[in-house]
Amino acid sequence: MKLLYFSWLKQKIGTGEEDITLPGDVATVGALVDWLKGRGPGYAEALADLSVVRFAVNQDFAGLDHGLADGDEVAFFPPVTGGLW
Amino acid sequence: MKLLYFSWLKQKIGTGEEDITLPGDVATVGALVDWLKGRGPGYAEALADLSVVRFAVNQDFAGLDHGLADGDEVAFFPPVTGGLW
Amino acid sequence: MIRVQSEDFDVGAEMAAMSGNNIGALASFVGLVRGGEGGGAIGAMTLEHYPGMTEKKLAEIEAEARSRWPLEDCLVIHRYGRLEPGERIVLVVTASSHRQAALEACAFLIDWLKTSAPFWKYEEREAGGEWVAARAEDGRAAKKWAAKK
Amino acid sequence: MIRVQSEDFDVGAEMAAMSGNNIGALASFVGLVRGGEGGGAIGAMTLEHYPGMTEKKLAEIEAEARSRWPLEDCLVIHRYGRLEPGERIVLVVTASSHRQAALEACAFLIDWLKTSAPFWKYEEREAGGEWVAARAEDGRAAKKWAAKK
Repeated sequence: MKLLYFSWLKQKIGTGEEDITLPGDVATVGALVDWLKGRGPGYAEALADLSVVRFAVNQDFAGLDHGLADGDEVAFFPPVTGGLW
Repeated sequence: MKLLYFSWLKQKIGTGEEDITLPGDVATVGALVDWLKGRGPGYAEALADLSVVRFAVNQDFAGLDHGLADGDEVAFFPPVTGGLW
Repeated sequence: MIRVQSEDFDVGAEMAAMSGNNIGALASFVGLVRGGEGGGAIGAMTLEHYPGMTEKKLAEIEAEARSRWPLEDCLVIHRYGRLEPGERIVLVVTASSHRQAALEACAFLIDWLKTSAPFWKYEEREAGGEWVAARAEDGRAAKKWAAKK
Repeated sequence: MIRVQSEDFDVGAEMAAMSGNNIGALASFVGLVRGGEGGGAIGAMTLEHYPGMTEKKLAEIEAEARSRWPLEDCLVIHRYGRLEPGERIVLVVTASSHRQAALEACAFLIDWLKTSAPFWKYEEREAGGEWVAARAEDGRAAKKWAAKK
């Protein structure tokens, strides 16, 4: 499974992209978030306040209860900035 | 006094511009129209239906009762076409 | 700025030339001579105007737009003379720090130009040319701005 | 058509390349990096995006615009990467036989791009850079189109 991090999530986690093998008991985006938070302080900090984090599964917006399968592309990013010009 | 004719008024009258000396008893646009209609069939035809003729005195829209002075520029034209594109 | 000219204009160059200290939004509109609908051949047209009065009226409407919206810059170019299908007729460019001001001022100017710009259209047809009569229904769009005043 | 690119674009060339059999109206909008207000020095910014998803979202909104208005052609270009004040960020061009369709579709796309385009902005400041948080108030303009649907 490919994981992507953008903006300050990438900065805090220290990488923009990584490949993982989805653990057997991680079936949703929410469960994946919990599992990632246990991987280190950067993840824990980046994912501490989920009100400022958005998720996409296979390039479509997804909620915490969205189901996952190995081979999915899951992305984590802040709300879009808006007002760029 | 300079008189200008545009679009089909120019076509019917046969000229786009002429200089005249304002007759002493012609004090308004309406009186000028009546005087012009007596100058020939082209004028009479062009000015027969005033609902499709607009007037400008010194490049501002004017009504039939607008006053005239020698030296004014008076223009006769149809309503603007609109919907050009 | 307003210009009434027979020559074509360069949209990109005109937009690039807009000046202001804080332009965040540039809106533009180009009106073109339409091609034939349903395959009917449409000939060229010729636009006549009243030199002097046309410039005066365009300058008035530009001033009106600048008074209603906070524009950094504003340009209106209208062509006259003979124009073939596909050719550009009119250009409006508005520059502002805010998109809403640029978009609204552009739409306001376009509505006025479409309905009230002092031009007369002569259409070339197979059976000879013809001066085109005014379109009464075009007044509505311009009137909506009067109501908003 | 949509394009997500780091290179600048040529507004005039893009408008000239719009194709259709009956284009009478071309509306465009360019969003630029604003300069400083009140003389404050503003540094450059960097736009990050999600390659693949950004294109997908832009293509969706373009399809939405084409379904709502009778457009002959439609183009959206959005840049990413480092941009300095005065540089172009985004271009929308809409082509229609009618001015109203072109103007409304352009405003619709611009409102969406301003509020919902998937980009994240990193601002260069004197004390180091900073990721800019989302602006909550920007959602309103995009919502008005949902109500009109």
